[in-house]
This record gives sequence, C-alpha cells and structure tokens, in this order.
Amino acid sequence: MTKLMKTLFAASVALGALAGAAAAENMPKKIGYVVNYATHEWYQNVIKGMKDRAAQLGIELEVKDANLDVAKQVAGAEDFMAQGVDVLIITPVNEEGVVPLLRRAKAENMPLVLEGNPVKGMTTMVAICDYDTGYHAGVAAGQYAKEHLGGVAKVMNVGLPLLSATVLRSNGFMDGIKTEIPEATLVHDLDGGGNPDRALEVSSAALAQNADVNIIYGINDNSSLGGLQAWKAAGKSQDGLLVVGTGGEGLAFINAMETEPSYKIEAAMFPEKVGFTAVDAAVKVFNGEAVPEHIVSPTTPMIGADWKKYYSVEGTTRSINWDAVNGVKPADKCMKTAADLK
Amino acid sequence: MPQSVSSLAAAPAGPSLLRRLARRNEIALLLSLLAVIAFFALASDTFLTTRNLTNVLGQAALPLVAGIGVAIVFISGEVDVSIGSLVAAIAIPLITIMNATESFALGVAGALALGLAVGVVNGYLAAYLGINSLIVTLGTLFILRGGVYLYTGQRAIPDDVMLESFFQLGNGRLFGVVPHPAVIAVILLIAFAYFLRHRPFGRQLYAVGGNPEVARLAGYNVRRVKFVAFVISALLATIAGILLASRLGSAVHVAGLGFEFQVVAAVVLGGVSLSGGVGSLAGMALGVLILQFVSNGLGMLNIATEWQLVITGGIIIAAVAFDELKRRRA
Amino acid sequence: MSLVSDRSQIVLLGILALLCIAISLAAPQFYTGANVIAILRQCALVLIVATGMTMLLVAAEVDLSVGASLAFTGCVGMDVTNRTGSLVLGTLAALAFAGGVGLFNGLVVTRLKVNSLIATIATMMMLQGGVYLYTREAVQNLHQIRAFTELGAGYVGGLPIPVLIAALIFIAGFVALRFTTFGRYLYAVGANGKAARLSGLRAERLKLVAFLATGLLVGVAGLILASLMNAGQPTAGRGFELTVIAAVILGGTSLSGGRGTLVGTLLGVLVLKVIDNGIIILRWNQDLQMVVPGVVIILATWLDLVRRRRDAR
Amino acid sequence: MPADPALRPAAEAAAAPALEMRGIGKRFPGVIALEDVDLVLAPGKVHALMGENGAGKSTLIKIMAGVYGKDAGSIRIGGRETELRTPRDALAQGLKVVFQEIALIGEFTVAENIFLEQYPVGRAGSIDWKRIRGEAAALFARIGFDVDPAAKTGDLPISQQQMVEIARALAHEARIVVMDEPTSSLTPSEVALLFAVIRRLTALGIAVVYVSHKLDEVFEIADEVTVLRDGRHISTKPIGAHDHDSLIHDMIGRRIENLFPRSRGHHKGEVVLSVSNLSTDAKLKDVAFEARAGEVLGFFGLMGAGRTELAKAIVGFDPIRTGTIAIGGRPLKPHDTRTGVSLGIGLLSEDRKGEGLMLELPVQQNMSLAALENFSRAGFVEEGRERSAVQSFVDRFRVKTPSLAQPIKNLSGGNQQKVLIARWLMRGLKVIVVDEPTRGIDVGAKSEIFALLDRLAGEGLAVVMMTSEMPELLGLSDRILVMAGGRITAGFERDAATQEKILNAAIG
Repeated sequence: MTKLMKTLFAASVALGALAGAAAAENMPKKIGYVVNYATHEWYQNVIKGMKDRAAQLGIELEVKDANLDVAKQVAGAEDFMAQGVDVLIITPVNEEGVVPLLRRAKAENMPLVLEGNPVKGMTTMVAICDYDTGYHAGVAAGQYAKEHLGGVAKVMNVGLPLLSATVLRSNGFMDGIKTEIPEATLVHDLDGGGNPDRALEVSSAALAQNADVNIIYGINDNSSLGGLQAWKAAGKSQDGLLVVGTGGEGLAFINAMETEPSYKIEAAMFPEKVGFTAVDAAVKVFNGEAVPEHIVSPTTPMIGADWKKYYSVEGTTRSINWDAVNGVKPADKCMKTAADLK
Repeated sequence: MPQSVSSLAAAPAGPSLLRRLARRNEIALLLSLLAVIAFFALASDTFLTTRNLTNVLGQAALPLVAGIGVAIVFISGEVDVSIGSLVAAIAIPLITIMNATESFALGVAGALALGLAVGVVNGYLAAYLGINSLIVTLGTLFILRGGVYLYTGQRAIPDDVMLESFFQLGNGRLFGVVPHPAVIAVILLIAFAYFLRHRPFGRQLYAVGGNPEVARLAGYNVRRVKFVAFVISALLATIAGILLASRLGSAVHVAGLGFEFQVVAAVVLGGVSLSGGVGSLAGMALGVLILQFVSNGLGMLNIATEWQLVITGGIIIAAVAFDELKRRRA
Repeated sequence: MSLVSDRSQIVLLGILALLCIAISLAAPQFYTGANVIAILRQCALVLIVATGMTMLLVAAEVDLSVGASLAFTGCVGMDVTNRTGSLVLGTLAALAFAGGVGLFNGLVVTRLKVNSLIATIATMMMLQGGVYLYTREAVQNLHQIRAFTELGAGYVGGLPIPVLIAALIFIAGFVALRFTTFGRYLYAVGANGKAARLSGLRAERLKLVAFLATGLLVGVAGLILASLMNAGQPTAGRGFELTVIAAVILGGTSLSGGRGTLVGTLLGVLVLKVIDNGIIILRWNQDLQMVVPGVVIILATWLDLVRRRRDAR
Repeated sequence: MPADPALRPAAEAAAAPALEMRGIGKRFPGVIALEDVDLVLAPGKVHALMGENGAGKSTLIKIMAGVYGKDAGSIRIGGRETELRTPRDALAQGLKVVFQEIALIGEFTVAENIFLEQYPVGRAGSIDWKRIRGEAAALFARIGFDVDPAAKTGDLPISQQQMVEIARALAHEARIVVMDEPTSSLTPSEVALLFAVIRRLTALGIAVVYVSHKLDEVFEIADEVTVLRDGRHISTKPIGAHDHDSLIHDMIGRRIENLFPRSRGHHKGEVVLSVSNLSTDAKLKDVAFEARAGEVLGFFGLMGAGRTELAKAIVGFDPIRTGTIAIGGRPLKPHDTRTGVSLGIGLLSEDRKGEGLMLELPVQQNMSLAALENFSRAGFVEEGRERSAVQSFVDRFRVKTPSLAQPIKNLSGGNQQKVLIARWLMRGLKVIVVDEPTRGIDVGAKSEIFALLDRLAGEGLAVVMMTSEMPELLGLSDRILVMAGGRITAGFERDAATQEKILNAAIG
C-alpha cells in the first residue's frame, strides 16, 4: 500500500467518524495499551471508550494487562514494542516504575501516551484532575450539608494512601467541603484498600471507635459503598447521613443512588471519555503534533438523579451518553497534582 | 593398617545411561517448552522473532534468579515465600543510597546488606529455632511488605541520579541483542548448577533435604546447611530485586506483589519437590521459561488476563499431576 | 485426652487478654458494644472458613483457594437470586458452586495426588480468572429480598446474624472434630495416612470430605459477605486465604497434620481481628496491620514449639 | 556354625585397646540412660554388645557416633583421651557407626552414598566424581558385593542398601566399626557375605562392635560380649564363657524357659482366608493358599521373595491384577482396606513408624483407631467405653505407659507393638496378618509378642505370619509356606519342616 493510498484510506475512515475527530490525519495502524488492572471496572470502561474510538478511526487496538504487577507492565510494553505497534498507551501501575520504559521507548522512537499519572520524561498524559474531582464533590457535599445536615460536616474518608491519585481526591474533597463549611472535620482517615470487603472492615472498626460521622467519602465506589455497608451493618439509620462516591464506573453507584437514601453525590470521572481522549491523543502524538503535557479529561459531581443525563441503563448494561459527556468542559489545568503532594 | 581403597580405580560405565536419561524430568519439561514455543510460533506471527524471544528471556531473568534461591531452599527441605516482599524492600536502600552517594556500588552493597539480614533472620528462625519455614517466611513476607509501606509512606522512591550503569543493568542488551538480566541469570544458573552438583556443600543441601537424619549422621551440620540455604535465597532475591529496580528506575512499594507465588509455581512445575532433596536447577529454569513463554504467547494472541490465569492454573495442576502419575508408574 | 485443652491455648488466651486490656486502656471505645459487635462480625467470616480449614490442616492438607472462591461464590449467589427471584435457589447455587470448588480441590489432591498447596494455588488462579469471565463487574442486588440483607446486617437477640451463624458452625465443627468418629479419623489420617488406611479408614474420602466441607463453608461466608456488601464483588477476598490460614496456625494447628483444635482456631481468629481492630481504634498507621500479624504468628509458633519441646522432656 | 579359624587373627598382640570407654554416664530429663558403663575394644576382635531395648545400647552407640554427648566418663581411642562431640569427630577418629536404620540418601547413587561423609575433591575443591565411581566399584569388587555403583540407592532392595552401608564403613578407613543390628533385613547368603567381610575387617586389625538380638549370630561371630541392662554394665566375657541361657539371663535378669511358649493344643477350624490365583503388577505370581481359624500360618522367604507384597495385597492395601481373596467365604474388594477390615482381616505392618503408629497421638487414639466404630453411637464416640476398653488391653498386655494420654512415640518398640496388636484385637478379626512382628524388638518383649500371637490362634483367629527369622518361623508356625520370586514354592506341616528344606525352597 502506498503512502498516498494509506492516507486516503485513513481519511475515508475518518470521514465516517464523529465530528470533532482528528480528521484527515495519518492514522496509526495499531495502538498497544498496557493497562495496570484490566479486570477493574474503571479500566474496563476506559478500554471500552478506547475501543469505541479506535473503531471509529479504523485503528486496531490491542490491550495487555499488567494485573497490578509492575514487572509484568514493563514486560507488556516490551512485548508491544517487539510486536511493532505504532503508538503505546500506558496506565502505570506505579508512575515511578515506568521511567526507564519511557526512556527506552524514546530511544526507539516509539510514540507514547500516558493515562492517569504523570511520569518524568513523558510527552503527554491524558488524565482527569483527581484533586479537582474531589474538590468539586466536596463543594457539592458542603452545599448539601448546609441544606440537609444542619451545616455540620464530620467526614469519614475511606481512602487509599497507596496511590497519589486517590490521596489527591481525598485532599480535594476536604478542601472543597471547607469552602462551604469551614469547620468541617476529618474524623477518620482510613485505608480501605480500594476494595469493598477491606473498606467495610476498616469502616466498621472506625465507626465503632467514633460514630460521630455524618459524611462518608470514598475514593472509589467500592470504598464509599464499603463505608455505607459498614454504617448499615452497625444498625444505624441513614437519616442525616451523606455518602459521596467517586468514579461512577459501573452499575454499583447507580444501584446505590436509586436505593440508598443517603447516597446522594457521585463524582463522575467518565472512564469511557478518558479512553476516548487517550486514543485521540495517541493519533496526535503519532503525527508529531504538538500536544499539551496534560490533556485533561472532564469530571463532574452528579447529584441525585443527575446520572441519568450521562448514562442510560438497560438490564445489566450501561451505556454512555456521548453528547452529554462530550459537553462537560474539562479544566485547562488541574488545581493540584501529584507534584504538590511532595 | 587398613588397606587403602584408593589404589584401585576403574570407572565403570553406567549400564543404563540412556534409560536413566529418559526417566529424567528435564527431558519432559524441555519437550513441553518446545511444544509451547512451536504452538505460539504457529499461532502468532510476531512470536518467533529474535526480539520477542530475547525479550522473554529478559523477563524470565527475574523469576530465574529468584527461582535458583527458592529451589535451593526447597532442595534443603524448607520453603521460602518471603521473596515477593524482599524484592521490593531491597530497592529502598539501593535507591536511597544511590540518590545520596551517586554510587552504584554502594547502593548495591546496601541492598545486599538488607537481603543478607533478611536471609539471616529467616534462616535463624527456621533452621536454628526450628519454626516451620512456611510460617516464618509468610511472616517475613507480611512484615517486609508492611515495613516497605511504613517506610515509604506508600510512595515509590524515584531514582534521582539516574546512573547510566544502573539503567543499563536491567534495560541494556549485550551486543545489542541479549538483555543484561538474561545474561546475569544464565551466569548465576551455571554457577549454582555447578555448585549444587560439584561442590560438597551443594551435595549437603540435597542430603539434608532428602534425609536430615542421615545427613546428621554423616556429620553434616543440618541447621547450618539450611540456614545457608535461606541466606542464599535472600541474596538471590536481592539480585532479582536489583534487576527489577533497574527496570523500574525506582523503589516501587508495590513491586513483587505475588512474585513468590509465581516463582514457587514455576519451581514446582520444574520438578523441584516441596518435600526436599529432589530437583535440579535445569528443571527449575525450564519451569520458569514454560510459564513465561505461555504468558508472553497468550499476550501475543491477545488473550485476556482472566483466561491467562485459568490456563496457567490448569497447566500447573496438569503438570504436577502428570509428574506424580509418572512417578507412581515408575 | 488433649484434643481440647492444649496448653498452647492458655498462651493465646493470655495474649488475647493482654491485647484487650492494653487497647481498652489506651482507647476506651474498644469496649463499646458497637465495637465488640464490629469485631465479632469480622471474626464471623474468618471463623466460618477457618472451621473448615482447621479440619483440612488436621488432615494434613491446605486450601489456598478460599479467598478467590469467596468472591466468586458471592457473585454466583447474587446473580442466581437476581435471575430467579428466589433466595433459596440463590443460596443453593452459591453453596453448590463453593462446594463444587471444594470437591474439585479434593479430587485433584486425592485422585491426581497433586500437593494441595500447589493444587489450590492453581485453583486460586483459575477462580480469579474465572470470576471475571463470569461477570465483568460487581453483581448488584436487583432483587432487594429483605432476608438476604438480614443475612449479613440483621440481628437476633442483639447479636448479629453472621456471628450466630459462625457460632453454630463453630459448635458443629467443634463437636464433629472432638466427639465424632469422623473427627477422630481426620486426626488419624493427618497423623499417619498409611496407618489410617491399614486400619480400614478411607483416608482419601475423609480428605475429600474435609475439602468439601471447607468449600461449603466458603459458600456460607461468601453469601454473608455478598449480603454485607449488598453486591457480589469479584474483587473481594484478596488475601482472605492468608488471614484464615494465619488464624488457624496461630491457634496451634500443625501444618504437618494430626494436631490442632477448633478452640485454638477461635482464639487465633480473635487475636488477629482484635489486633486489626485495635490498630484502627488506636489510630495507628494501618500499614502495621501487615507487620503485627506477621510478628505475632512467628512468635506464637515459636512459643508453642518451645513449650512442646519442654513438655517432651 | 563355627567360624573359620583361618580368618581369625592368629596371635593377639597386647596392643592398646582400640577404644576404651570408662564410667560412661548419660541422663535425659527424668531418665538415667547410662550409668558407669565400661566398654573396651581390642583391635581385631568382634565385640558383641547385647541387651534388651532400653538397656542403653543405642545410647552408648550414639555416644560413640558423636550424636549424643556423654555426661560422665572418659573415652580413649588408640590410647589417647578424646571427646566425640559431633559425628564428624567420631569419623575423624576412625570410628564409624553403621546404624540399623538405613542411613543413605535414597536419591543419590550408591557410589555417592559411599562417600557422603567425605567427598574426594580435586582441583579447586570440585568433587572428583570419577574417583568416587572408581573407588566405589573397586570397593565392591573387593568385598564381593555385586551392585552397580551408579544405581540410584532408593531403587535397591533394603538388604542391598544395608550392604552399601557396611561397604561405606570400609571406605572411610575406619579402625573401629560399630554395626547396629546389621542383619535385620539380610538374607542368609547376605549374612554369610557380611560375616566374611567382618572377618576380613578383623584380620586387618579393625575392632568391630556387633549389636544384635540374634543369639545364634553372636555365638558365631563374636569374640567377646558385653551385656547392658537398665543402663548399667552387667558383664563382659569371652563368648566361650556363655551359653544361650546364660546370655539371656544376663540380658533380662532371669531365665526364659521357653522363648516360644507354644500351647500345643491349637484346634484347627474351618477355612477363613482363601486366596487364589493372586498376581500383582509388581511381584506376586499366581499365589494361592488357605488359612484356617486357630492356626498360625508362617510364610518364609528371602528378602524380595514377596512376603510383604503378599501381606499388603491380601488385606486390600495394594492393588492386585488378578485373583480372588475371600474372608470367611466372602470376597474382599481388592485395593480397599475398608471392606477388608469389615470382613475381618487386618495387617500388622513391618514398618511400625511408617504404617502403624500415629507418633504424635496418645496411646488411646492409637489403640482404638480400627475399633472406634464399636465405641460409637450415631457417629459419636463414647469416650468412657473407649477408655475402659483401652485400659483393659493396656492391663492385659502389660503395656508400659504412664497414661493413656501419653504420645505413643514415647513408648518402647515392644510396647508400641503391643498397642498395635491390641488395635486389631479390639476390632475383632478373623485373620490377622503380621509382617515381621518382632523386628527391632528386644528378647523379653519378643517372647511376650510370641505368646500373644499364640494365644490369638488359640482363641480361634487365623494368624498369618510373614517372617525372615527362622527360629520364629519354626517356633510358632503350625504350617509353613515358603515363597521365592513372588510365588509359593513349598508348603510344610510343622513337624515335617526342617531348616534345610525350608531354605532350599526359599532359594527357589
């Protein structure tokens, strides 16, 4: 296939694509995505968004899963380079752990896009602003507390100190809530491991130690739901309680918002949109276009039944409403990043 | 004076060399490995390339190096599962010292010192105090991982000085072809295979694992032999950890999670018995390579993680069951 | 007869008392009813599975797949209840699944003669992969059957239902291990499998029963966990197997078979969970939740060893 | 059989003793194992060390081997005072102990096992494998021992492994060789070979300590004999100063009038065990026989004849290829001990530790294992009944144990064996198969075991006894079947059997 024909072919595919797509550019044939944890719902939705976008653009997308193993992540990227993909997208298991990988990719002129967290020596990264996400959810929670909880905010943070992203969310949430209720306090700062049973367990212990809590914040849906379940298991009424979740990656939060009276706010992070944006960024990097160091993928707090704007549910499948999600305007720059934690 | 027996020497040839060879576990493993490679070579057009094959060797280097140590501990009749946390723990002194002194050698010395200390503790508790080694090393697995989290505050420690020598160790290639970790793994394999076969201490390891009572009567210091096995294992895990740290360019607190399972599975697959005294490093290496090639090949075929887990689990059960059936028939 | 009153349990009881007193002095909230119930509820899940695990270890086998099976079972139970609208069918499906896993482990170990440590690591991998093949995400509670929620969060006479279930299972297990021929045979099979076979015992079948029992108990625990989480969570149960085994070993059960008691296991579970809880109550760094149990297990095993060596003289 | 005088050293030089142990004492917590024991070995002599189990022989040997340290006394080797703190010390002093339990690594080759204690190393400390193979082959050739040095030790029959053990002592240029029950699993021809080797050793001036329960052997090979009892030195005499009775008297402090207290009045009943056409993959070929209630049926065979294999097949422990086994007319399901036991056949294994005892468990659990169902209702054990049944057996068999809760590992071999016999009697059997019932058991306890087996037959059981001990066979059996190469080669009524006929049939 000559280069001209390739261009023509790519262009014809792109013509059929959505408006706003990178039109008439050279399309990479194959993108390799090394994901840190493919079985997690969040990343399943990221992959879903990527696949949708790649299909629109006529690009082949292949995924390798590090399954939370840093060594396996490096191996996966190596394998992709050996296979000869055109662009690499990586969600680091740990952002420090892929520095040499970036160096090697650069040495081989392999275009590379990061998802999630910034890494020394990167070209570009597609990510939500974790701090901002937490912050805006905090602001919304503060407003809710003023209206419904008598202006009192005693927070139990079901956190995950393991990752800088999740620490930023927690910090943002507390900072946000304080803009509305300056005397808001953090009663418990927990490590819920990001998984539901651990979150349930530590929350139970914490609530027993001091139950003077009226807001439960979870750094992901598993954490907020674990906290809520601990509350319920302790035999407490949900009156006067607010639960705030983060992520909005599956059906769990929708189910909770429909059935649990206290589960009122969900900080949506639109993983599908992250995947979508990452593929677009990959195309740009492949073509050598200038890209910002941080391409922000939008987030927004969803309050009450807001989720229906962005998602529709049929049976056990959830589909994203692209028009609404593409309408959420991302910030140009994050308020705080991992660099600010040090 | 008793007559010396050394005056008479005539080496008789073993009459059943071929038969003994055919009974060797390693032959079956080698055939399995070749079958795995042949399968993926046919199924994927990107599998059988120099680049990919050498990649896999580089990736296999870590479990290979740590596997030598685990195999030696198994052979001595004990178990070591602490290596998963150890590979993460030793990266802390390695990177912090390098950051502070800009010296690769000092960093490695610091890592080896920590590895040595862990080996000594494991060995002392298991060999001298006689606590079940699965419990001891499960305990140190927890303690080290918790310690890493406590010390780092669950943040990776970046390599700030970025020494070229350190980068090359895990990421460079000999003659631009063979990854350095693979070279190191092969050298260590040969050295330890020689050690196990041709040094009296190597034979003591087998004897102690095969029958500790007999070994004691033969004048071996059973506890010391087992103790040394734990120290060797910890030091080799340290080397694996250094290679990993170089590939990660940092001390990553979550590095090596589940590494102990991966290595133990490969070692057992390689025919090294959990009950001691049986097994070879060649078998262990083949076990590691089989699992690594399966993982790589399934990735090349774009098979999802969940299927990879199911297939790997199936392979382990099938292989060990096959080995057992063969042994029962023999 | 030393099957109940092993003196190692006095050591454990001492450790437990010491822990409780020390934590209560530092943080009086430890002794609140709410916290005691929280601890007991956490103990319940571990104890249910540890009851089966004790039987397995007594019979000189082990099952590392219980954590992965726990997660899978919850998904199956929730999914089948959703589909059929029947809690009975959901429960049966969960128990059948978990029992099936136990049976599979048992058959691989007794028929194919694969070392149970290796066999169940392999099963663990297969279940971890398999659960995602079964469901990509958490199985939500779509049926909203009240009894299902009660299973994890309900109370009877002031005691949480999971604690009552665990107590019943513990008592049944205790009686089975201590007072029945089945229990005595398990010890015999663990202590010397060949001697047991020569005495007319079906060693392999007894082991199979222990695997099956452990599997079924995982099913019970999986249902309770699903009820507590209000969802079938494929990501649940990570590391659960190690907690269970640690508790059993801490309770004085030997890894080499033939020795151990359920009373010890109960104490082991309590000690581990009190430590876990205490670290949060005292607001210590939660990373210590890995370090402290590691130290305690090594220490307790060593103390037990020292005591037995002294007794042997 | 008198020893060949040509092989005895002609003159006894008044050389210093090879080993002189004086006033040896050893105590374990709560037990005095040895008190003021002397043992003096002359070079070139075979010194028998005798005594019942528990007399202190093993402790003394272990002190010689450097396994135990002594608490009192002195040891001189070749006239020089010395301490034997570790096995290595003993070897370095030229003292080699061949233990009864095979001390070889099964996974190693025979040649490697020979050099286990001291690998010959070449340049740079590498093991010299060529030399190991060569020297092992040469050594075997010299003592007329036909085995491939490259064979895997674990693949050899026990008797050959025992010979390897003895060969190993030679390889170390030992000046003192201690043999602990060396013939317990040797065939008669191998015993002859062993004795030839011992004579060769003494001819070279090596002192040999020979520990055995077999009086005939001691009278054949020993020059002197030291008897221990209850940890004390009883006597040291030239062998010529003893006869059977005096030696036994020294050992047990009383005379045993008859080692085989056979009640002559066995009443043979009907056939309770009938085996026909029995073959297994491994060994047995077309074995057929019957055993009647009330008789002791003795099976004799050399090592490898298939006695143990037969025992394990007929109780359902091992799978069979063809054939039928019937107990009381009802067929036994092969490879299923459960139906075997419920039909009334059980095996007392030769391998007490491996296949009989639950070492860590109490006496009570060990004894009641097979009969637990008798003491249970609806699956629950009625411990009161169990305990009193166990207690009555302990009393009746005079099992020496501090309590029923005592872990059985703390009992002596004879008492352990009594517990295991009681295990079957509690169950109530029609046929009891006993395989080497007195292996590793001392003389006093032996006669008790014999009396027990005899009484069982008197009570109407069929006792099928597998043995390699001729006196035991002749002393106890009503009928004798001889095996060779997995087949039954001859059968004798007790009165028609002679040692020669039996051996001829056994050689096949």
